[in-house]
Amino acid sequence: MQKIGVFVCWCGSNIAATVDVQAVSDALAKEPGVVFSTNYQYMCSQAGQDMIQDTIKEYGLTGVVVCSCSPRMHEATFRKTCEKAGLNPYMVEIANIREQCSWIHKDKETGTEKAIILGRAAIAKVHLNAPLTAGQSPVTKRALVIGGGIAGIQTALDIAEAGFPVDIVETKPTIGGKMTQIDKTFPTLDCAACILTPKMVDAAQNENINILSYSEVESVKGFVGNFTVTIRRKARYVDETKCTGCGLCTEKCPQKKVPNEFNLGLDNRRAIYIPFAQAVPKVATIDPNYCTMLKTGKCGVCSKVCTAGAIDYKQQDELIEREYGAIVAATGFNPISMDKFDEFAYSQSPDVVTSLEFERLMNAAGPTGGTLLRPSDGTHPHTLVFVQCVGSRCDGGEKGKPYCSKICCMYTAKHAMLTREKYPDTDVYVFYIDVRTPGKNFDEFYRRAVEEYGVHYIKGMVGKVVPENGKLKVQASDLLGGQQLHIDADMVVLAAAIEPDKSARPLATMLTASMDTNDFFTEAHPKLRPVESPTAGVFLSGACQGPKDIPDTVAQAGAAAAKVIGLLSKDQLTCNPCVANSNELMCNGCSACEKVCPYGAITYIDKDFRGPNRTTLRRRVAQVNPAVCQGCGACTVACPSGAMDLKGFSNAQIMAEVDAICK
Amino acid sequence: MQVNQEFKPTIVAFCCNWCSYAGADLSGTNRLQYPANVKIIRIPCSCRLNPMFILRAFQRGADGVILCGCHPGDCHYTTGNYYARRRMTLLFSMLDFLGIERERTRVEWVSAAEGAKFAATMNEFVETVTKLGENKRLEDLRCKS
Amino acid sequence: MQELIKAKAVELLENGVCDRVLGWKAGEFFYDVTPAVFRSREEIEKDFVFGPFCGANMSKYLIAESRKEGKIAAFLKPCDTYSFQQLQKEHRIRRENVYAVGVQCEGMCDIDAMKAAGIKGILGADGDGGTLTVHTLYGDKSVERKTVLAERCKCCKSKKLLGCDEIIGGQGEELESNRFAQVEKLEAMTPDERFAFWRGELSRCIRCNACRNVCPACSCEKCVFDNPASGVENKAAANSFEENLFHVIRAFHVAGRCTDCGECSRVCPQHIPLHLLNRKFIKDINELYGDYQAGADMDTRPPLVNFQTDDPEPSVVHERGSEQ
Amino acid sequence: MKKCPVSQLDALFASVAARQKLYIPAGEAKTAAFQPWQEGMKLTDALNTVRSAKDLFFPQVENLVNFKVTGKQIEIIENRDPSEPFVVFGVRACDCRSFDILDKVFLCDPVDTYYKTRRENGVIMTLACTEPEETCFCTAFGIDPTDPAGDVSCWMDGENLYLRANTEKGETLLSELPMLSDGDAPAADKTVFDRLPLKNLPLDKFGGEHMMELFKYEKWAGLAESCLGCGACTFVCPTCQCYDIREFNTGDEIKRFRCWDSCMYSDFTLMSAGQPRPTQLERFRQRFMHKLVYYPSTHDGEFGCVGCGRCLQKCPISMNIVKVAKTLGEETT
Amino acid sequence: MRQDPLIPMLAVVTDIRQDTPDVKTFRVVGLDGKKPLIHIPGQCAMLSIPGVGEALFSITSSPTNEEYLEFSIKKCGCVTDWLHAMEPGQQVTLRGPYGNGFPVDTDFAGKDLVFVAGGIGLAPLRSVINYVRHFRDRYGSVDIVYGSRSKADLVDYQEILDEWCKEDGISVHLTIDNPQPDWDGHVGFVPNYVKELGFDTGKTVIMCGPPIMIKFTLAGLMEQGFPRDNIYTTLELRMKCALGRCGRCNIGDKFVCKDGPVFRLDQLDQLPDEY
Repeated sequence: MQKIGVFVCWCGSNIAATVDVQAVSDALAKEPGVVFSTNYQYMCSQAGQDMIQDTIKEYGLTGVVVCSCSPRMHEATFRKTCEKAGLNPYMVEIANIREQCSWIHKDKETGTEKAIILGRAAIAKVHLNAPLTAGQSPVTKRALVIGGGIAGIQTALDIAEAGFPVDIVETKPTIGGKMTQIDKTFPTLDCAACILTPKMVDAAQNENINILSYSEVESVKGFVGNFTVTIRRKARYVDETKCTGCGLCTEKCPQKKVPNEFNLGLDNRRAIYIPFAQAVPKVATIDPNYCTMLKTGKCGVCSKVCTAGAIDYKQQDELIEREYGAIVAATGFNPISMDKFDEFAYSQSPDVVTSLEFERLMNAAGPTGGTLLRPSDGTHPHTLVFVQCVGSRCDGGEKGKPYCSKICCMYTAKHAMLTREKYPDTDVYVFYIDVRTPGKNFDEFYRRAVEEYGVHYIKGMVGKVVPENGKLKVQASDLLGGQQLHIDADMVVLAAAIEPDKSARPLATMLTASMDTNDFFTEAHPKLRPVESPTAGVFLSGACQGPKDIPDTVAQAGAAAAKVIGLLSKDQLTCNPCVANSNELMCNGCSACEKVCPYGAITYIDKDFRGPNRTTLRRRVAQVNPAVCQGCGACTVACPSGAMDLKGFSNAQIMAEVDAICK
Repeated sequence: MQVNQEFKPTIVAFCCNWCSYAGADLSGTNRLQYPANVKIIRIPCSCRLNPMFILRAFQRGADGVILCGCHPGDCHYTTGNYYARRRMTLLFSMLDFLGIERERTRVEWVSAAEGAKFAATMNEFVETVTKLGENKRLEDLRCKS
Repeated sequence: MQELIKAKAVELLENGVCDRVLGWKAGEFFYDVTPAVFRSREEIEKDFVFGPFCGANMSKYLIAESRKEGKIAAFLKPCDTYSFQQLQKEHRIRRENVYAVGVQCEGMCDIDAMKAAGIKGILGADGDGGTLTVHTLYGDKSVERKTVLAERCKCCKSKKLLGCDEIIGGQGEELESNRFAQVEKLEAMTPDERFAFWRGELSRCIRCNACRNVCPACSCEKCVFDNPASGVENKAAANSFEENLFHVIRAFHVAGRCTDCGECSRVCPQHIPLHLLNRKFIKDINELYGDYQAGADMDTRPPLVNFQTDDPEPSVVHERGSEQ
Repeated sequence: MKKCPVSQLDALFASVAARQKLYIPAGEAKTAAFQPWQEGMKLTDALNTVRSAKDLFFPQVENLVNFKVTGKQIEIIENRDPSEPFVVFGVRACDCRSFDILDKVFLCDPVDTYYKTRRENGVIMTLACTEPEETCFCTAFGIDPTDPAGDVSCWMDGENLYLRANTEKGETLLSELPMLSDGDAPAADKTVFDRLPLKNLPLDKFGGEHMMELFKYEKWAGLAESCLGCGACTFVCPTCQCYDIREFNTGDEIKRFRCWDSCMYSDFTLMSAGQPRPTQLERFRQRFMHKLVYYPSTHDGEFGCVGCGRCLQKCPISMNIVKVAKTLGEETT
Repeated sequence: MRQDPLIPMLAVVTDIRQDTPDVKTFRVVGLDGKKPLIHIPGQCAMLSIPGVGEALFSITSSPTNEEYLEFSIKKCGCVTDWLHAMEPGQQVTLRGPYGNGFPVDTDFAGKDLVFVAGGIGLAPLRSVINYVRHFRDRYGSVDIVYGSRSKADLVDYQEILDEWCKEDGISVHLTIDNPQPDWDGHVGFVPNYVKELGFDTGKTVIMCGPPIMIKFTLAGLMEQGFPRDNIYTTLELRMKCALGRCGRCNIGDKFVCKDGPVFRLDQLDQLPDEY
């Protein structure tokens, strides 16, 4: 018989407002095995924790039930509290009477009644709890960063600085990501390349960083501290170790009509190419979709001109397998496709461009050499219309995204400002729903655009853009002026919403990391654990977790790195003790459990058992490796004899909860 | 069908720790209301749900049982909910085969971000079970005195 | 057939292929044969029989017998061989300790079917062909063999002998079978009708455990229903809930592993059509996840420890139901 | 002796049922059972029911007592299943004899009041056999199936049901039935019983004096080897009375109940300290030793079997008391 | 409430004494504070905690104790675990007494008695020993051989030292399996010690202990020439009803709960060895 203490938390008024905490602690005091029951304003406060510890000692408690907020919030806290008082931390159960009771009910009577039942269920469970001791597993002291944009680079640099080896896997031929395509950065207007390329070089030169460009993660196995990752190194048909990046091949390649993705298809590149001058690694890559040699077997120009002999048409994809202790997802974002927004005539006129395309058109290294020219006729535009929130903040429907893409207001202000600065003869209109500028020096920046640079900010949505006689007829409403506007524009720039990179979803599946409905990675806790995924050992960096600007990204990248460093600096990890275990006396050895185990934690041995009349029976029985088992419980249901059970969530415990709830 | 105003069904919701329990928390955080008849039991993964637990719940007086887990493909343990999906499909089909109201059992995938879906699902499920009335076909009268 | 098998049994024993033979022993009447282990020519010549009442699935015995020292020869009918393979798959039978002789089968008879045909006081029967002459306390009667076949044999799924060391009576083929007809009939009923049907059947259950103990798939070292720690243990069904619980959980535990040998229904003293529960699972599995026959092969994953990412959602049950 | 035309059987049943609950053997041959009589219910064609009449006096599950536990306090709450007067019609001679055997177990000191109440409440109307099955061997135990005992004995020919009260309870019952007239049953034709194949079951060597010899008999292993350890034989047996006492926690109360158990079950004698009957051999032997040796040893040679033949029909592997008796009987003669 | 032998009475545990690390002795009285039932030494009673289970225990106290019953119980299963965890004041249910008990007033009368006990096996014998002590003049000499794994495992050690050892005409022979620092008594297994002590073969032997002890002690006694009809032991089997009906404790034509648990060796010889 356990001696159980019950501690009911008011959570200020969060619980106490809809749950009569006194009634709950009184009711639970009458439950079998409960020797102490009380309520307190903030159980998680130091005073509350002290109270729990004192009670454990005074009453010799063998079990503790805390009726409070979600166990996802403070289970760990209370476990630690009890451990300090000498009670096994797994003798603690939390009854969630805040998120799943007080916050969802308005009627105090109902809330109180439910809280008592939830408390009873927790008490019933604690009766069957057994002290558990966590095992240990070693940590592979190497990290994997998936994605080589600014987020990935910064994370890798920080981890490497702390002395741990780190691999960056980047699907493109070069690291750098979206930031390489950006011209200037807000609100300081310094050149993106100037601040990014040194970091890229740092990454390349850091002894602890190993860049696996033009590579993709193929599969992930294992668990925190012990991941095994298979990485596909795509064939680039150029020997990375030999290529000097001289670029001769990219000049001689006869296949000149390949849309240049670095410039978003605004110009062309060759079939063998280096994405841009500062690429890291600065190695040429053959695009197999366009290379005549690879497609027809005839050409071989690049091979002839390459003095280093780096060209290898026979190169194959290579799969490499590596061990990591931690994985950081930094898969970044993309602007959404404009297919569904043809009211802005994106598909009809080349002069309707997205903001990222506009970045390229303004960039000195871009297709126009930094001169703003209309893509259609190469003339200088005089009237520009910027449309905000294209695909952002769309509630419902399939057209856009429900969220705010966060960066558009600022980069549009930047674009408008830069346009007006370079070409004061232009008229610049910005149509917006709201202008959101919550950031250091952000609002000042925006106001400069309006006040100093004379950008016309108009609150209202653009209804339609119609290309007509070389002009773009923009129909819009001015909400403040209460009138319909018609503007004959030369160019229209769409602030396309951003969305997570398409590779994130399959990656999340491999990592068993959860995602939200928009395919952004879910953080373990939105406030308290913003850079960790709920899956232990998987961390989040940059826009894959949610829309971010560069400063936020870099900050989060550093935070993720700090978490990784914290993990890798441990020699041993404490395992989850809530693992499966097999009762050998009942095990049939049928292998059903082994088949459903996602971690390969179950093996079989032949073991001798005492049979009747002093005989020995040899039976095949399952054994669980507690360091590998993650405690999902799939095996417990696959097992027909019930030999397999899960510590901490045993059949008996769950059924006791069921009984208490249904009573 | 006439809805019995008095009848408040007992609903047991088994929620996987990683998605649906968090989703339930989120609906709390967002103060989304659903009836107090719903009581949640936390399990590590939807694949932990043994059919015995469901029958046990009905035996002890539950009128409806719902399992919530991560969306297929999003299981924290990679594949758990796929197994749960097969098991529950077959179990529910069997209960239906025995003539037990199929509407009393349900599986719903609720992610950690779907607080609203959780609340909506519970509201809807409670309504369905309330319409069905008391569980008579899978009851244990010993537990109802 | 009996003589061929007896000769083979003697041969295997005397050639040292095995040290014992699993077969059937004659009883008081012609129909009450008992599975038995024979150790000598004399025993075989005296008591070994094979006939239309050798219905027991011998694979169940091989679980224990194959763990003993020495090698046992077993005569297995087509249905037995499916169980035999399934049990090997689950590591329950040590194949190396078994010499399996496949025996072709014309379908087994059911003494209760004879009695249901109004024949009382049955003492014996003659005739190997289509018509049987039954000797009774009340004189001789004649009966068509096919009318007194066991229900399960009337819709035999396969005459294929799997994984045997040798075969007597020729290899057979998988058959077109309408074995799901009765399940379909039940599915077509309303839930209320189904509920009434199963209440009528299951309320007769006396929890003698014959269905469980005879079932080759129910070979657990310790059944959950015998284990006080399992939470479902019960010895006698106290009410309708426990009747349902036992049969649902038992069917669930053998789902995907049940070869549909029909032993559960054969042995039920109360004639509850328990095999329909198993068949329902088999039918669902076939329809939802693709055809699967437990025991048909040695390497496919059983459907309940397998999945496809695009498996139907559990709501399929609700949707299917609402089409009615 | 009284009689009643077979055509008026329904009226007779209705008349009995109007006074107290009436059970008659009804249903299809495969599933015949003693069922509460209802208008229009017909007697089964089967010779006997699947389960014996024992159920009505010693049900498979019955509540003993309830407990309520609050803190350190326990409250004992009466929870007997109610028992009211009833009549069971159509009990065969073999089943009727089983009550003699059960009575000796349950009514000896200290009396089992649950059983006793039902015995007192129940009126047994037996029915003589005319068409035995080949599995019948009650005659081997000295039972005359054509002249059954019970509170009221009945005979039926094509035209009439003849009734004879044997006890006061029987007298009272018959006196309350208006449709009865006087009449004697014609003499029974016993020739078919002489043709019963199992009538000469060798039972001379059984009983207490050969206990150890029979216990150690080596052929038990062969007899028991294919036993599945199920309880089919036990639960259809009219004389098996082993039971288990169990508890069910409803959450509010603890219900202590008794249910049938079988000595064939592997957990029957299992205890934390060990297992005195470790294999199916010991368990199988126990069942038959008890019926043929132990019980007679303490009950003046009366066997614990009535030859109803149910276990012959129901054993999944056709191993039964006849085969055991013959095998053991042969060897020791 | 209608009575039935299966319906228990209520009793309350008034005192719990920790005897050895795994044995506790429970003092039980009726709800009226009086001794709940009258018994013969060697008889048993069914104790239960509803919801946990019912189990048969031998009554350790002597019938001469007019105030209460005592049960010495070793922790070894579900019910005993619970009993060990409970606190005084706890109500339990009780029914009994069951079994035949020792023939203290017939066969033992006037005899020289040798008690041989091992471990918790002292529990049923303690009742007899204290009964014999109470009616000391009705019996001849009394020898008690008692052994355990260690000094700490000797049940009722204080009572043995304080009362039995100090009583005239009672010889107490204690032994433990392995030497330990604070033990100056005999060291060795019970069977060997019994042999060493070399009792007169005319004495009546009453034994209780683990099967292995019984087996070897018996072999020794046979060797020394003790007649089998002068050796008594008690059996323990699984029981549910304790009325000779449920069928579990059936050995041959005997039911341990009704016809036992005390058997003379020559009686046991007549029974199958299923115990």
